[in-house]
Amino acid sequence: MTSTKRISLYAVLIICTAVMMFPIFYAFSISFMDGEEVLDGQLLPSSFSLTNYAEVFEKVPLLTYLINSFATSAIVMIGQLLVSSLAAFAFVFMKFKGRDFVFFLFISTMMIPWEATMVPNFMTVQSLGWTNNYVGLTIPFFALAFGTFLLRQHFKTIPKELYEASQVAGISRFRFFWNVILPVSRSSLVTLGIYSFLTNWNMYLWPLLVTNTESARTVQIGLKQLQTQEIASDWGVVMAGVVIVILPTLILLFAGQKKLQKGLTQGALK
Amino acid sequence: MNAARELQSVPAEEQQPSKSRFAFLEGWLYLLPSIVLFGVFVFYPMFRTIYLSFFLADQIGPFEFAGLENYHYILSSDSFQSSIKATVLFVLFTVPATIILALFLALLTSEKIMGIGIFRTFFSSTMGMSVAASSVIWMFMYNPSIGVFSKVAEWLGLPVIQWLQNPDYALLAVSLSTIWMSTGFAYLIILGGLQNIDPHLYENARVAGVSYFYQLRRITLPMLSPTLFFIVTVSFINAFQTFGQIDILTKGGPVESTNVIVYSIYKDAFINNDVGSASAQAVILFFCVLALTVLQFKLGERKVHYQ
Amino acid sequence: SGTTEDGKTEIIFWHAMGGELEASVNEIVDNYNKSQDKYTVKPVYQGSYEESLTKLKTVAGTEDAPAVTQIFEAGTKQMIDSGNVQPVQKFIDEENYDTSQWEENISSYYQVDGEQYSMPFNSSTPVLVYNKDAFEKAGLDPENAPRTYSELKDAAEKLTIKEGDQTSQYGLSILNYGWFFEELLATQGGMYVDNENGRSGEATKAAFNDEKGQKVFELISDMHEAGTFYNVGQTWDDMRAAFQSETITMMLDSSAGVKGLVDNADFEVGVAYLPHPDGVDPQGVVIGGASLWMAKDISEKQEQASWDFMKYLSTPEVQAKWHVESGYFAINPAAYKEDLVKQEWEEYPQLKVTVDQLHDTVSSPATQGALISIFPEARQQIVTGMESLYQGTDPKEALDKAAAEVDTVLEKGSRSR
Amino acid sequence: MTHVELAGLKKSYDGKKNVIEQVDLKLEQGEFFVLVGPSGCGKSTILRMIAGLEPITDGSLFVNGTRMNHAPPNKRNLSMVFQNYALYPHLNVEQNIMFGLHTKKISREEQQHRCAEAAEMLGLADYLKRKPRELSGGQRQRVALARAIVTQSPLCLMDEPLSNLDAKLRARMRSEIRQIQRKLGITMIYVTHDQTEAMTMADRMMILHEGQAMQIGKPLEIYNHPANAFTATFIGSPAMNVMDAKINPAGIHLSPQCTLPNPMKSSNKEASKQILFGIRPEHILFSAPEQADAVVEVVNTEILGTETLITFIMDDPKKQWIARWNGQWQFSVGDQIPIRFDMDSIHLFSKDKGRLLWTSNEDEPNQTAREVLR
Amino acid sequence: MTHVELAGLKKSYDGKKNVIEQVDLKLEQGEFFVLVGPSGCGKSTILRMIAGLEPITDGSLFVNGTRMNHAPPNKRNLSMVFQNYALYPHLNVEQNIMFGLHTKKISREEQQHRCAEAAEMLGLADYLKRKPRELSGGQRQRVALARAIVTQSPLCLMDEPLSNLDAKLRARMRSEIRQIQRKLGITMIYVTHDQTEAMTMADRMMILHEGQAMQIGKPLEIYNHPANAFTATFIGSPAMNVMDAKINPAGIHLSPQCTLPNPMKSSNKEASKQILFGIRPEHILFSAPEQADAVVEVVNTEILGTETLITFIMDDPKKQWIARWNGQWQFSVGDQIPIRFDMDSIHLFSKDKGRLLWTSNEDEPNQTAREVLR
Ligand SMILES: Nc1ncnc2c1ncn2[C@@H]1O[C@H](COP(=O)(O)OP(=O)(O)OP(=O)(O)O)[C@@H](O)[C@H]1O
Ligand SMILES: Nc1ncnc2c1ncn2[C@@H]1O[C@H](COP(=O)(O)OP(=O)(O)OP(=O)(O)O)[C@@H](O)[C@H]1O
Ligand SMILES: [Mg+2]
Ligand SMILES: [Mg+2]
Repeated sequence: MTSTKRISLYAVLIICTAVMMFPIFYAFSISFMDGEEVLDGQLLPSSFSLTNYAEVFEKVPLLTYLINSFATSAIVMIGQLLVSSLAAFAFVFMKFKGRDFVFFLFISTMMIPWEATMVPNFMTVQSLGWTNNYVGLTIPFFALAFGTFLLRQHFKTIPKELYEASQVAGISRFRFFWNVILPVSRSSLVTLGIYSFLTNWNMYLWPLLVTNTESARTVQIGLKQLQTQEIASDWGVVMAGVVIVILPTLILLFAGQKKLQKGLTQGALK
Repeated sequence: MNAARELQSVPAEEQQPSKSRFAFLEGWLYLLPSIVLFGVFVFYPMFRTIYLSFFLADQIGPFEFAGLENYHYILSSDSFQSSIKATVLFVLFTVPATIILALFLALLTSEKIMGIGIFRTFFSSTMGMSVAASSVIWMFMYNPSIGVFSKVAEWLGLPVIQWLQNPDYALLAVSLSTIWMSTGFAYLIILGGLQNIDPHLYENARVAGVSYFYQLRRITLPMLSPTLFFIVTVSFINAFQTFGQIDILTKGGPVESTNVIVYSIYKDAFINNDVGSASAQAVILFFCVLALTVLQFKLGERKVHYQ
Repeated sequence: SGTTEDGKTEIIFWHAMGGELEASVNEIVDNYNKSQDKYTVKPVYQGSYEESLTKLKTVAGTEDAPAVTQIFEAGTKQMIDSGNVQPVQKFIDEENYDTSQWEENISSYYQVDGEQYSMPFNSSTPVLVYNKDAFEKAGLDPENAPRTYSELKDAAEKLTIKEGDQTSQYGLSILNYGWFFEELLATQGGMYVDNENGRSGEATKAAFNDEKGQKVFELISDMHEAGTFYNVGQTWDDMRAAFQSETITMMLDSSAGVKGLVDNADFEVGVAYLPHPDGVDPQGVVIGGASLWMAKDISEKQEQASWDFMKYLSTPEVQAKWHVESGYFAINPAAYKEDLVKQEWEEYPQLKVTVDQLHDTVSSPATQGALISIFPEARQQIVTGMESLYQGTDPKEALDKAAAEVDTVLEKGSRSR
Repeated sequence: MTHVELAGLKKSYDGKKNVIEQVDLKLEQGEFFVLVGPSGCGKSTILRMIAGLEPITDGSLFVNGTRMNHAPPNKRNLSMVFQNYALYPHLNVEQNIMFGLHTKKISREEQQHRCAEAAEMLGLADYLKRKPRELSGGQRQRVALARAIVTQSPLCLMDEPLSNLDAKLRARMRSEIRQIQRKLGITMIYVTHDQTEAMTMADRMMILHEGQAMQIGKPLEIYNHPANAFTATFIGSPAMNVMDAKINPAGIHLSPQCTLPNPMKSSNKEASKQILFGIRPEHILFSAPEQADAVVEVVNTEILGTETLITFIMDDPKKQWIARWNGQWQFSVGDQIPIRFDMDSIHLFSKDKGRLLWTSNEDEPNQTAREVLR
Repeated sequence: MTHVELAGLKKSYDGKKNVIEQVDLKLEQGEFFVLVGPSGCGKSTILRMIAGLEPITDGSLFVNGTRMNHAPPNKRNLSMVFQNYALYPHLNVEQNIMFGLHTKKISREEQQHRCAEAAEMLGLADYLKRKPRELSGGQRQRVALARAIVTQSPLCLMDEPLSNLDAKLRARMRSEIRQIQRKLGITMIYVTHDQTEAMTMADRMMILHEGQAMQIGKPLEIYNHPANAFTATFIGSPAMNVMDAKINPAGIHLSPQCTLPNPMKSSNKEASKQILFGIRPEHILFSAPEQADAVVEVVNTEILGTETLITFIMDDPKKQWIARWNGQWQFSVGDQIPIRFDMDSIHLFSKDKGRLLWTSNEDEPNQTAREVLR
């Protein structure tokens, strides 16, 4: 690459970064402001005071919430990866009657508005006695049509010679799945893992429904708890809450950056 | 000879029909966890939804059979028609823009240059933002009195637009924030797809000396087609189901200009306590999206190149 | 819920108070738990009013149902109809509890056919909030806020500052929220629905699209056309931000929000009664906010605990604290005599205005408020109507359309159980 | 004992054109069977059908007498070297080689041992920890080979397993593979384009052409008695010269100047007839001018080191003949040289179907040792 | 005119071990240069560096006198056949062949024409609309070849372009490639494992061993005068026999029973010394018993059709010699046969480095035609 090309590439990258990251930066900035500064519409706080953050932690037991969110997100992530990859494997590498029909049935589940299923699901979970604990927060999400679809798309790009070679070697399907398909699909698994973790992390309505105690609640409820309806919200505090809620995920993304890159590139076949 | 002995033990399908039946069952075995969970948490509620759509009902259950009344009411109401319009517009505003933006960013960062990792992280970071958190931030940015958009407009001497209060702009504003929120994930997916393309394919193109865009059109996009097909399908479905940002930013207003179907479902089910109507809308939405997706699979997947 | 280890009866209390208010609620509950040794109350935040109502409906009658739930005023009819509530009248009768210590204008909202269903908890009313500094600059008397529509229009005219076709300061804003329309209607003595606002029988038709309702819509429409009215959307915080940043100089706001406004504004904030059309005798206001409901089918002990807790809440001391911290009214007017409140009022004289307005209210079906189960939807229709005004829709047409929609929904709702 | 039998095997990919037309074949236990044929004739397809990777369109596949048309590959107990290797990109060489060994129910040490042995034999010992993408083409191919060898399956299919190796290594591999195959009594089906491999390794071989078996037999038999012109030209490198000629009782007329005696005594002594005249390049001899059958014009000489290929024409510049002589010869283009045809080694084929009409050497190859002068 | 020059080229993949150690090479415009060497010696790596696909670790690459180490591949104006083909799986054969042709600024018709011509020549005309996965291995390779041919770039790199083709087709391709290359004056760098290709196509060739050039020169020169034992054994198939021997003024002692006269007259006539004795299989002759240099034991015979390879041992069973005789010979294992060494064709190498010490045939290959008896 020539150096002019390189410089212009960096320039474009920096502009894009500025645009994409602005809202996040803005939230950070506001989280340090006091009420008046916020209402003045300033872009930067005049001083970096942490009082908003202190207040957030005072108001809601955010630490417990963070731990709960983390644990449930991790569990859902693992569950989804397992269940979806098993299903996607069947869809790509096995021929059986009704396969396409079932696949479409799976896809169709993505089209059902979550709002329509929430209440019946809540009743199901309640009758199973799963409320107020991780079971109710996680199990219903283990099956994920989206994840199955994502992995199916990836599995379909795996050269079929690998399957043939394993077949000839007399390896069981499951072993092929476990020892070949999963490793070579690392990039998609990483992507899906991040997706399911974050989706679960960001869930609000369902955890609110199935939990009644603070000990089982998650951060998004905490975020909502910071806002009031009729009287004025304290924007600095709300933004501090927003920052606290997104910070773990951002840190996770940044810290996992190396791993993520590696996962993405190592998936490269051939 | 031991090889010969081994031979004798080769089981043949004709002799062991049970084995072949197992092979058939094996496929279903892999699907079992999904099927059970879907059955309980998706299909059961869906059938319940379909059932309820023929009743006057509230959260607890049906109380009066209504036949097609719910459907009739919905299809003849202005508000549902504006919902359809809002939904379609919303999908058209968000899906292409998100994918093109994500593709653009992914292509930019697929070059192996120094510090590219940090840019990749930046660009994927919006997927770490919850809808609730992002919406709060955007609501703030859109605020006509103190938000950054109006500040910039003032500074540039442009008229201040009431993004969320003006029915002409509200949907656009919600779409803009949605594009921002969904770009991160689409970006990551597309980047993953790009990384998966066999680098040998580019070697020949490099030797042949074709232009960047030719390479993009003839190699990258076709090889990326499974990924693109996925992200387009999923973005479509997601766009049809957008709810969170509308709830926070506009609550379906002004003058129902952002009252997309899912929001209308939510309102009927959770606020207006009219589960029958909500169910009927859900059923209509379901079949519309289903039809579109079937169409997409039929038309789209033919153009997709798998290995 | 049940009994705790140390033999106390435990009850669950669901509420929808986020932010600062949650801290207050928790403190009050804490104080209550310490104040006696028979009962323990556990407060649980359950999201917004709508969310907690939805959740309550799905768990009603099961183990998970709370003993006491905070429900917003618009859910009153739904709660009564649900059949899952225990009217507090039972305990009032049993104990001969003196309800006269309550603010009548508040408790009457939750009375149907003379029966007290729930216990008022957090109540507020709308007031006109204005920027005294701006009044002064515009040559208006900051101590004399407009009372009638024509005064309002006049003042707004003067307060509006235009530079070319850019307006940098507007006269008035009313949040696109059905509650304000209801209030502006009620203060004229107008009815929202038929059958005496649904209190003498099931409401069957919308009544708000009469002349009185039209006056409200016309006011908005006229002022918007004149360029003195600013549309702030439907978010409370947006409206307040516009006020704080002096984009608008007058607005209708909840009495509960007044204190926060005074705190955050770098100008003098004035509070006045709700304006009314010329030539009308103002009837006062309807209360908004929420009340506490007791669940049916809970154990005797839990009922007692709930009732005891409710009584505790209505003591003057607790109410004083609640009023000062939240800005909501004290349901027990005796609270206003507490030192705590007096001090507060000295600091925030604006608060007194809100209380006075409530006291001056004439109790009638109009100011008692409408009793319908489809309130949330009716409010959405009004909001849509208000929004369409900014698009130039004729006020009458907008209102009639909303009324027609409400009629349909009422009809449908009447078929529910 | 018959191990593998193909009965009327047919294959069509598109449901219209048959890529394999009716192949019948019986393989004995422990036989080394080589499959050769032009590129695209269907060799890989046959292997893939035997392995169960490609559905059989028609006909039957028997293994040990059992019909196996529909058995899944892992039930067929065979190993295979794929033409494009099919290595697992995420596993290193060692893991690739051992992948699947566990199914054979052998101890961990034995697995290690076999892997080390195979790696040693194939010169991969230094590369055990590398990923396939860090290997050269030939190294990849050797990994694929090692993977098949270690399983010691009773049936082994190899699809051009040595094509990317150098001659020296290939020579070693040839004998190693043959040894292992003999030692373990493996039945081998081996696809190759290399004449030497085909000739030296095969117990029997089949020549495939457009999905049809042209000839099946022992390599030498086929070399010496090609059933038709196709086989004749296909086996032997450089290929046999096959040219149009006219035959009548008087002789074989190759060109106006060149007539050879007609060796056919019995039948077919009728009138003049078009036939195909075939002679291998090594049977066209440099001759003393007085004994020459023809004097021809050199078009090209290629010196291969030990031997020289001389391309020449007689009359018709389109008909290029090739002669192969030991030693290094240098002619200039246009040189006129006298040549002689070894009449004991000519082949005559029918003009239409290319069927063999006549050849002299019906006997087994010379049993007596004859000195070969340089 | 020098077209391509490699000056001290080095390459290391891991920054530690050099895969290519110092290669120096000058290629003339229009030269056909063949690169041979054992699998994994670095041939593909050199091509990839020239193409600009692999960064050069050290040294310089000049094209037409300009240093091109960092020029992007498309600035180098070359075409390449990849060892693994690198076909586009989503494009059909025709699209694959024409890929990138538009950059050459030639008309659409010319593109079509070249594509049709190449397809015709490579026997792909029937497959133009197929996707690569529907092709056989050899067909895929031909597509890769076609793709390089149509561009007619002045520099062409081919990495084992014919390895998956049958002998007949390969022979045709050889001459076609050579013709095109000559006609267009293309400079060609050609990697192959096939001895015939190397010998017949190359103007010059290089033998690479572990990243080092062992010898560069004309094919025949290398064949006749291998600079060292490695080259000697690498070129020629079957390989030259290279065996330990002791030399002293009295003679060369191959085994207790076999001593040959010492041909070296001049220097090195000192005391007894260990050397390597080399002789090509074709120079070990079957002998009348009375003239025999040794009587040896047959270990194996491989009849290739035209010729026979006889593996024998003298004394030490580990030292297997190979002789190659024309015709088809059949011996049984254990047969004792008399042989003779053609003393004009022996090579002596130093024991330590394998450097050539002595060889007889210093002269050019025989100019006079000699009759070769069958
Ligand atoms: N990407 C890589 N990373 C590390 N080592 C490599 C890589 N590519 C090749 N090598 C090593 O470099 C050496 C030379 O490889 P190269 O591909 O040039 O061999 P080659 O001469 O083409 O062999 P072949 O005839 O088998 O194709 C080999 O030992 C190989 O293992
Ligand atoms: N998947 C496929 N779909 C359609 N045709 C195919 C497919 N695979 C192979 N063919 C065709 O079938 C014929 C036989 O292919 P096969 O791979 O068996 O050839 P082969 O003998 O192995 O050739 P090579 O020596 O070139 O590898 C070829 O003409 C090829 O084009
Ligand atoms: Mg093949
Ligand atoms: Mg190579």
